[in-house]
Amino acid sequence: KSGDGAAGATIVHGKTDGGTTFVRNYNVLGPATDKAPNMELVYEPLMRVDYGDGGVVKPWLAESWQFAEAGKLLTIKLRTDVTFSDGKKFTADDAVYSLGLPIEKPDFSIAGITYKSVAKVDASTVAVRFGEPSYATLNQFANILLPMVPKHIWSTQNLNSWTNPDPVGTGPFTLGEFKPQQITLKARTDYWGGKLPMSTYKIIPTSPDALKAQLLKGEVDWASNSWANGEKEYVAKDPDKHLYQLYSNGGAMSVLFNTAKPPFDDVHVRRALAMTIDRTAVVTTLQRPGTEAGPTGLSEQLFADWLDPAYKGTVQKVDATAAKAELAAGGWTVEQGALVKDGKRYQPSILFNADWGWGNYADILINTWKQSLGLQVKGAGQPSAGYYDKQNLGQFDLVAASTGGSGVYGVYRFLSSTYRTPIGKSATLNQGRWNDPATDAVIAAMQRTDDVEQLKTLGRQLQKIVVDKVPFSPIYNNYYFVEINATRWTGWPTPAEFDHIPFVGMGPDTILTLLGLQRRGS
Amino acid sequence: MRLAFLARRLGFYLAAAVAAIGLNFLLPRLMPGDPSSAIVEELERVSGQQVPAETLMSIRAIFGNPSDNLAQQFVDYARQLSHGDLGVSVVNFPVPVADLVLQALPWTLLLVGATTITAFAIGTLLGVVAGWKAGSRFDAILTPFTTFLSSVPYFWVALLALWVFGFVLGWTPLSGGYDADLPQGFSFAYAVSVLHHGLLPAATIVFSAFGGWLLGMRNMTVTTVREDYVLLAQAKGLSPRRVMFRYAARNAMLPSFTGFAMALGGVVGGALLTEIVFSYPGIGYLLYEALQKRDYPMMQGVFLLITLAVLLANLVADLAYVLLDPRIRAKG
Amino acid sequence: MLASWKVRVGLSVLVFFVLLAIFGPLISADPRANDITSISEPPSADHLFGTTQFGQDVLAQTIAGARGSMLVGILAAAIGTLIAVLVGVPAGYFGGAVDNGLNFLTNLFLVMPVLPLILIVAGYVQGTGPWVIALIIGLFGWSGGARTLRAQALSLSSRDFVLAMRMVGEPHRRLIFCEILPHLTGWISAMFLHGMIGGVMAEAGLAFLGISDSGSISWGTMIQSAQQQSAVLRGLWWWFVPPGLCIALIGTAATMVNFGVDEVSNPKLRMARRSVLVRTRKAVEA
Amino acid sequence: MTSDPAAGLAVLDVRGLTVEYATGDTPVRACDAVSFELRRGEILGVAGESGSGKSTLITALMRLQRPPAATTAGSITFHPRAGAEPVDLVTLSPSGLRSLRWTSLAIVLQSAMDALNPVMRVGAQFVDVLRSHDRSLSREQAWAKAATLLGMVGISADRVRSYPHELSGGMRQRASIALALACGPELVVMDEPTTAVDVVMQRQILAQVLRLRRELGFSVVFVTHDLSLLLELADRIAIMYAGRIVEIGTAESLYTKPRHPYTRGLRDSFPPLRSPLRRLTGIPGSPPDLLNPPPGCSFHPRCPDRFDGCDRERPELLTVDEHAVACRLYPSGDDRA
Amino acid sequence: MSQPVLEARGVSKHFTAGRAVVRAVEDATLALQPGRIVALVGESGSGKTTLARMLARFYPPTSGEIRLHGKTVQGKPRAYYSDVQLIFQDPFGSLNPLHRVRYNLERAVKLHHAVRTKAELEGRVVELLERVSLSPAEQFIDKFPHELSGGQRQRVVIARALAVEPKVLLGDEPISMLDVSIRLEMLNLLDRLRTEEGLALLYITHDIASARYLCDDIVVMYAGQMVEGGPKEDVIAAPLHPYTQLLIDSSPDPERSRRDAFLDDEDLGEPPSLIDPPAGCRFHPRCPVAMDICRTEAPRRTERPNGQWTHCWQQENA
Ligand SMILES: Nc1ncnc2c1ncn2[C@@H]1O[C@H](COP(=O)(O)OP(=O)(O)OP(=O)(O)O)[C@@H](O)[C@H]1O
Ligand SMILES: Nc1ncnc2c1ncn2[C@@H]1O[C@H](COP(=O)(O)OP(=O)(O)OP(=O)(O)O)[C@@H](O)[C@H]1O
Ligand SMILES: [Mg+2]
Ligand SMILES: [Mg+2]
Ligand code: NI
Repeated sequence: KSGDGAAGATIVHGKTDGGTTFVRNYNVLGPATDKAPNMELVYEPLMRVDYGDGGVVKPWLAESWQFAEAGKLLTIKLRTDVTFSDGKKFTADDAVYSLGLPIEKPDFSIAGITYKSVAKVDASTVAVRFGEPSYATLNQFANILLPMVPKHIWSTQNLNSWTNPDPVGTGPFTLGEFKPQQITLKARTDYWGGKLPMSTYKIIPTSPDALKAQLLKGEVDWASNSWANGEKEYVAKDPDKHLYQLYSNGGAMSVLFNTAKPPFDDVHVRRALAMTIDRTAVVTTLQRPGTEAGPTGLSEQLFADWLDPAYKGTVQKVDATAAKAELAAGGWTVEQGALVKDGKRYQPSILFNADWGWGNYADILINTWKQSLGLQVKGAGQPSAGYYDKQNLGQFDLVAASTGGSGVYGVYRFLSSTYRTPIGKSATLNQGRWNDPATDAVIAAMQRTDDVEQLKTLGRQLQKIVVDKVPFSPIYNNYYFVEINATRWTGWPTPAEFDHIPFVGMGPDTILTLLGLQRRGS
Repeated sequence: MRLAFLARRLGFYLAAAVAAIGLNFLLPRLMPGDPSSAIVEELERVSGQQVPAETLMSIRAIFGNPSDNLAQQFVDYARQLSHGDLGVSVVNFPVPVADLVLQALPWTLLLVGATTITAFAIGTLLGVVAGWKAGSRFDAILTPFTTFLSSVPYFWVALLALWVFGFVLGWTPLSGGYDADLPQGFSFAYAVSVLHHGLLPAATIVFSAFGGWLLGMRNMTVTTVREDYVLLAQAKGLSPRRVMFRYAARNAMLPSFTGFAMALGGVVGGALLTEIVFSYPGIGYLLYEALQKRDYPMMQGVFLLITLAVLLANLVADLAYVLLDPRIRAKG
Repeated sequence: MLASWKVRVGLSVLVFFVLLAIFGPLISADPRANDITSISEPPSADHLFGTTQFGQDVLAQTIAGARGSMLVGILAAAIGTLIAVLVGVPAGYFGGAVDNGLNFLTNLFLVMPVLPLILIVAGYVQGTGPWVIALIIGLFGWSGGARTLRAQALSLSSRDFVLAMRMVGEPHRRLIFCEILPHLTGWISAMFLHGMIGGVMAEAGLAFLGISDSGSISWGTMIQSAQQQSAVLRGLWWWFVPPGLCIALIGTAATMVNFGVDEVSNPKLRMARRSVLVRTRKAVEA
Repeated sequence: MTSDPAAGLAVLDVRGLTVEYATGDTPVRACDAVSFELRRGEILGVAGESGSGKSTLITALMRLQRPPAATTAGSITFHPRAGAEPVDLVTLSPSGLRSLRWTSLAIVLQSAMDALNPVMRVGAQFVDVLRSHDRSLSREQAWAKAATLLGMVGISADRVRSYPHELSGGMRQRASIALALACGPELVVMDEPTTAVDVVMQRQILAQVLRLRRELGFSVVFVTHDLSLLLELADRIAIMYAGRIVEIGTAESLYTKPRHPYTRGLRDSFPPLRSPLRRLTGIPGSPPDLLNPPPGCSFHPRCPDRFDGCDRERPELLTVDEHAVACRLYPSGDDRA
Repeated sequence: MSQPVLEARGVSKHFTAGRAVVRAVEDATLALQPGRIVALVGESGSGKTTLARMLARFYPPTSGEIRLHGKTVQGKPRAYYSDVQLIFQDPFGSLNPLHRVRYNLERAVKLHHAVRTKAELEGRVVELLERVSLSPAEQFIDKFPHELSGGQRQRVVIARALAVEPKVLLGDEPISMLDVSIRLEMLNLLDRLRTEEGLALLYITHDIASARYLCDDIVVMYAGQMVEGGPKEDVIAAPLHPYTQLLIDSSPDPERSRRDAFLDDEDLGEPPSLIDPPAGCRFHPRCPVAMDICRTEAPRRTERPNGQWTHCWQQENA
C-alpha cells in the first residue's frame, strides 16, 4: 500500500510513541510537550555526537571550533553552504539568534545549557562564552533541542504561543502534507549535505504491536522500537531484509542507592546488594542475552577504548557469600527480612516506573535479594509522574533508573555533588544524593580539559570509584533499537560497522542514515 | 401532564448539568494542594521549561487562581465555558482542548455510535426471539452462551480479535482509523478504508455488548409474553410475528430503552479500552493519552464533554420515551 | 433458592474462587518467583498453566490474582452496596424531602459517565493501592442499585404488612430493618454480585490502562503485563487466557446466580425454563 | 332465548377435557375430565372457588394455554355456524386455529387493564384484529368500524384514539367486550369480566352483553366466582370444584334444587338481600390443594353429608335431562333432594 | 345509645396529584359505638378506604376532626393504635411473608404489654389464636403465611389486631379477597368479637348483602360524600336516596325474578371525577329523578324518626 507510488522514492517511518494523532507544532523550543515528530529533519544543530567513536562531538552545521581561555571561550566557525528551505542563507546572525534564545528567554532554558553569552564574530563565526571550563560540555551544541532557526522568521513571532505550522529550517526536508495521522516530508533539492535518495519521508503513527505486523508486511521501512525476541520473530524470517539492530547508547539501567540516608550511606550495604543482583536473569527475561552491564556502567560496545582493562569483559554474577561477608564487615545482620545494625531495622523498598512494566524485573531483583541475603525488599511501583517525583525528591531507598550520557563524562557527570539537593527538594541529576569529594575532583578535572589521554585517565579513576564505592549499580546496558525492513531501501549501517546510528530521532545521525541509503535494485 | 413531565425532566437535566460542571470544577480543587500550581509544576517537569504566561493564564482560568475565592473562580470558569472554551491542552500547547476533542469526536461517534446501535439491535432482536421461544433449544443454548460472553472483559476480546484477525490472518489493519495514504474526504476509497479499519473494533464492541441487551430483553420478553394483552393478541388470531413484535417486543423493549439511551450517551465517551487496543483515534484514546501525560485541562474538558453528552442523550431518551410509552404522560 | 441449578452452579463457582482467593496463596507457589530456566513455556507438568516471560508460574499468578481481583471486587461491591442501601432505602421509605434530596443525588450519579469519572479520579490520585481503587469504583457505582432499592422500598413501605406492623406500634427503625430490609435481601445480594463483577471488571480495565497498584497481582495486572510483553501477538496464550477466563467465569457465575434468583422470585421466568417446556411436551404426548 | 334457527344445537362439545400443569414431579391436574355441551346462543355460567380451575378451563377451550399447562386428554368439538365440518380444537393445526380465532372464538379476560396493550391506542387494537381477519378492509374503514363497535357498548366515538390508561375501569372492560365482538364470533368466553368493576357498572355491562347476544346471537361461556350473579345471568350453570364439574344444570333448578352438597353450600354462602336473615355458615374448611387432592370425592373433607366410601370412590358426573351431578348421594343421577 | 368510641366529625380529605386536587372524602361524619357494627358501602372510588385510613390515622384529615372517647386526637398515633386497629382487604399483603405467625403476634403483644416470661408470652399468643378460632394453636403458631389459607391468614391478621386489645376494629373489605365459601365464617367471627368483646366495628364493603348480614347500621357513600345512613333494614327496604336504590337494584339477588334487572339496558354513565366533581348533588348526572336544584345546590341532611338520614332534594322537599 504505502511506498512505491509513481513518485517512487518514499521511505515510511512508523512512529510508536506519539499516540494516534500528530500535532502540527513545529515550534522546536515552545513549551508544549507534544510536538510534531521528527523535527530534526527540518531543524539541525551545530554539532553531532559520534556514538561510533566513543561519543566524541563532531561538526554538523558548524564547520569547526576552537576553545580558548582555558575552555571558557568557544569560537565556532559555521558552514557557509547552508541555506534555509526558503532560500535564505544560514548566517552567524541566525546562529547567534538561535543560541541566544535560551539565554534571552529563560522559559526556553533547556536543561543543560551552560554558556552565558553568544556573540557574532563575523558572517560565519560566532563566539560562545562560558562561566567555567567547558571542554566536557560541548555536546550541548549537538542537542537537537538547540537547533538553528531562521532569525528572519522566528524573531517576529510570539514564541510562547506560536505553533510554526510551516517550518523553515536548514534540514533536508520540508513539510509536505500534514494530517493528524500521517505526515509527509518532502526532500529538498538544495540541501547542503547532498542529494537525498528519496523524495518523500512519510511518518505514520502506530502502536508497538501493530508495528511488528507492518514491518513484517513491509508497510513500514524503518522504526525505532524494541522487539523482544526480535531475532527469532523477525530477523529469522528473512535475515537479508529484516534487520533488527541494537546500538548501545552508552548508558545502563541501574539501581540507584539513596546514599543520603541509612542504610545506603554504608558502602558495605551497597556492595552487598550490588553483588546479589541477578543480571543474567534480567537480561534473559528481557530477551536480550549478553547485555548485562559491566560494573562501571560504561558499555564495551561504545567505550572499548576508554574502559579500564581490569573491568573489561566482567559479567557480574550473583555472589551470596561475598555479599554476606560485606554485610558482616559493615556490622549488619539480616533479621526477619530486614537489615539490622545497632538495634535499628531497615526494610528497604525499590522504586520503579510501573509504566515501563518494570515490576516484573523488580521482582527478579527482590527475589534474588531474598534468596541470597534473606533481605525482603518491597516493590514500590509508581506511574511515570509519581516515579519521577519521588526519584527527584529523594523519597526512595533504591530506585531502578537509567543512567547514561554522551562520553564518559556524560555518563558520570550526574554523580557530582553540585547537583545534590537535600531530600525533599527536587534534584534533576544526582537523585542518589552522592556526595564524594574524590568524585567531585575527578569530574571537575574532566571539565577542564579536552586532552583525550588525560580524559581517559580521569575516566578510569571514575570507573574505579564507581566499582569500589558503588554509588549505583548497573544492571543491563541500554540501547537504541532499530527495526528496518530493507525491502525497498538498502545501505543501512550495522552495529558491527557504523559511523552513525540509524536511529530515528538522532538528528544528524538520522540524516546521515537517509543520505546513505539506496533504493534496492537501482 | 405531558408538558409538566417534560419540564420536570428538563429541570433535572439542567440541575444535573450544573452539578456536572460543578463537579468538573471541584474535582481538581478537591485534590490536595492547589491544582493550578500542581499543573504548572507538572508542566515544568515534563518540558523542563518554565511555563509561559499564556499557558499559566489558561490554566488559571480553568483550574483557578489560588488567590481568588471559590465563587470568583467558579464565575471565571463558567465564563470560560460559556465561550466554548475548554482551556488549552497542556501537552499540546497551545492547541485548545476543544479543537482536539472535535478532531476525535467524529471517529468515536462513528465507531461507537454505529456499534452501540448495532449491538442493541442484534441483542434486542435475539433477546425477543429467545424470550418468545423461552425454553426452546435456541434459547437454551443461546442464553447461557451469551451470559458467558457478556462476562468476558471486552478489552480481552479485543486483544484476541486483534491477534487472530489482524495478526494471524491479516484480514484487518492493526491500528488507526483509516488508511493514512488516502486523502481524507468523501471519496469511495476513503470510506472503504474507514470501514476496513473500523471493522474489527466494531466487531469486538458489538460482540461483547450485545449479550447484555439480549439477556435483559429475553427476560423482559418472557415476562411480557405472560401478560394478558399478549395472550389476548394471540387469541385474536394475529400472526405470531405480529404478536411477537407489536405486542410482546414493543412493551418488553421499554425498560431496555432507557439503558439504550444511556449507552448512546456513553457513545461520546468512546469505547475506551477498545479504542486503546486498536489505537483508534477517538475520544476514549484522547482521554487515555491525557491521563497518561497528565494533561489535566484535556482530562477535564473531555470529561465535561462526555458528561454533557450523556445528559443530553438522556434528555432525548426521556423525550422519546414519552412517545414510546403513553402511560408516562399520564403518570408524569 | 438452592433448588435452582443455576444458583447452585453459580454459587459453587463463586465459593470456589473465594476459597481460592483466601487459601490459594497459602498453598500455591510464590507467584513472583522467577525461574529463568523456564521462560514463556507452555503448560507442562512442572508448570500446569505454563510460565510467563519472567519465568513466573502462571498458575501461582492466577491464584494470587484471584486474591487481588476478588479483594477489589468484593470491597467495591461492599462499598457500593452499602451506599446504595443507605441512600436508596431511606429515600423510598421516608419519601418527601428526604426522598427528593437522595433521589436527585441518585439520578445525578446515574447519569454521570462512570468509567471516565473513575479514570479521572484515579488519574488525580495516581499510584494507588487496591483499597483506593475499590473505594473509587464503589463510590461511583452505587446509583443503579440505589434506584432499584428506592423503588422497592417505596412500594414496600406502603404495603399493607408494613402499615399493619406500624399500627401494632413498631418504630421506624424496626420497620426498616425487620419488615422492609429482609425483602430486599434478594435485590441487595444481586446488587452485591453485580457490583462484584463490576469491580473485578473495572479493576481489570484500570489495570489494563496502567492505573493500579503495580505491587499487587490481580487478573487485571496479569493481562496488562502480558499485553506489555506482547504475549497476545507472540501466541503466549497460556499467559493471558487464564486471567481473562477467570474473570469471565466469575462473571458468568454471578450472572447465573442472579438469573437463578430471578427465576425463583419471578414465576414468569421460572415458567420459561427449558425443563418446564420439556415436561409439558411430555405430558401432552403421554 | 333467541329465534336463531340453529338454537338448541351444540356449538361446543367438550368431552373429558383434562388439563395439567407440568410443574414439579407430580403434575397438577387443574381440569379433570371436564365434559359439557354448549348450545348455540346459550350462556353457560361456570362458577367455582378460587383455584378450582375456571381460568384453566377457559384458556384450554381457546387453546391459549401455555407451558406448563398442557391439555393431556379430551376433545373440544366446535361446530361452526354455516354447516361447516366440526373441528376438534385440541388437535386442530395452528393455522386452522388461527382462522377460527376471533371470527368464531373470542375471549374477554378478567382485567381489561391488563388485556389491552398499554402502548397501543384502543382503536388501533380493533383495527389490528379487524384488518388481519378481513384484508379487504381499508384503514379508514377499520377505524370507523372500531368507533361503531365502541358505540355499541356505550363509549363515544372520540375515545377510539385514547390509550387504555386514559379510560376508566368500566370503559376498558366494555371496550374489551366490544373488541371480542369485533369479528362477529359465534362463541365468546369470558373469564370474570366484571370482577374488577363495581356492582352498578357490572349490571350495566352485563345488560349490554345480554342485549348484544340478543342482537348478534353468540354463545357465551361465563366464568365467575359469584354464583349469585350467575343465577340471574346464565341459562345453565356448571359448578366446578377442584378441577371437576360437580354439578351442571339450568340456573333455576340449580338455585331451587341444588343437589351436590357443595352447590348447596355455595348457594347458602350468599346472604340474602331481602328475605329474612338467618345465621349462615358457608362451607367449613378450605378448598383442597390440587397438588395433593383428597382421595375419592375431593369435596368429602368439607362435606356435611359424606358417608362411608366418599373418601375412596370418586363419583362420576351422571346426567339426567338438563341436570347432572357428581355425587355418591345420587348414584343414578336422579333427584333425591 | 351509648357514647361513641370513635367519631369522625365533618372530615374531608383532599389529595393533591400534581396541580389537581382529588376530593376523595368530603365532610364525612361517622360514629362507632361499642358493640355495634356500622357498614360503609359504596362503589369503587367513593372514598371508603380513604375514610378508613383517616380513622386509622394514616392520613391526616384535610379538615374536620377525629375523636376518640370524645377527645380530639392529635400527636403521635402510637397510643391511638392501642385503641384502634385496621384490618386490610388482602390477608396475604398484610402479613409479612417472611415472618411466622408467632413473630407477628409476639411483636404485637410485646409492644403493648409488659410480658415478663417466655411462657407468659406464649400463653398470650395461644390465647389470641384461639380467640380467632385457630385451634389447636400449636398447629398454626409456627407457620408462615403462605402455609395458611386465605381465611386462616385473615384470622391471624385479626388476632394480631386483637393483641393490642383495641376498642375499635376498622375492617376495609376484610372478606372480599376470600373465597365465597369461607366468607361467612369470617363474618361470623367478627360478629362474635363484637358481641363477646364489645368492640366497635366499622365494616367496609361493596357487597350490600353481606353488610345487611353483619351490621346494625349502614352508611352509603357516593363520590366522596355520605348520601344515606340508618338502620340496615330500613335503608335496604326503603332507601331514601336514588343512589342507594340503584346500588340495591344492581346487587345480584337470585330471589328476584330472573333477568328483570337486566332488562332496562340503560346507560347511567360513570361515577364523577373527584377532581372536578359536579356541582350540587354529586349524583345528579346519573340520577333518574334529578331536578334543577340538584344541579346547583348540594342537598342538606334530612333525618327520619327511625334514625335514617339522607342528602337528597327529593326527601328534603318531601
Ligand atoms: N402456572 C401454574 N403452575 C402450576 N399450577 C398452576 C398454574 N396456574 C394455575 N395453577 C393451578 O391450577 C389450579 C387452577 O387455577 P385457575 O387459575 O384455573 O383457577 P381459577 O378457578 O381461575 O381461580 P381464580 O378464581 O382465582 O381465578 C390452581 O389450583 C392453581 O394452583
Ligand atoms: N394517595 C392518593 N392520592 C390521590 N388520590 C387518591 C389517593 N388515595 C385515594 N385517592 C383517590 O381517592 C378516591 C377514593 O379512593 P378510595 O380508595 O378511598 O375509594 P374506595 O371507596 O375505597 O374504593 P374501592 O372500593 O375501590 O376500594 C379515588 O378516586 C382515588 O383515586
Ligand atoms: Mg381465574
Ligand atoms: Mg377501598
Ligand atoms: Ni365480588
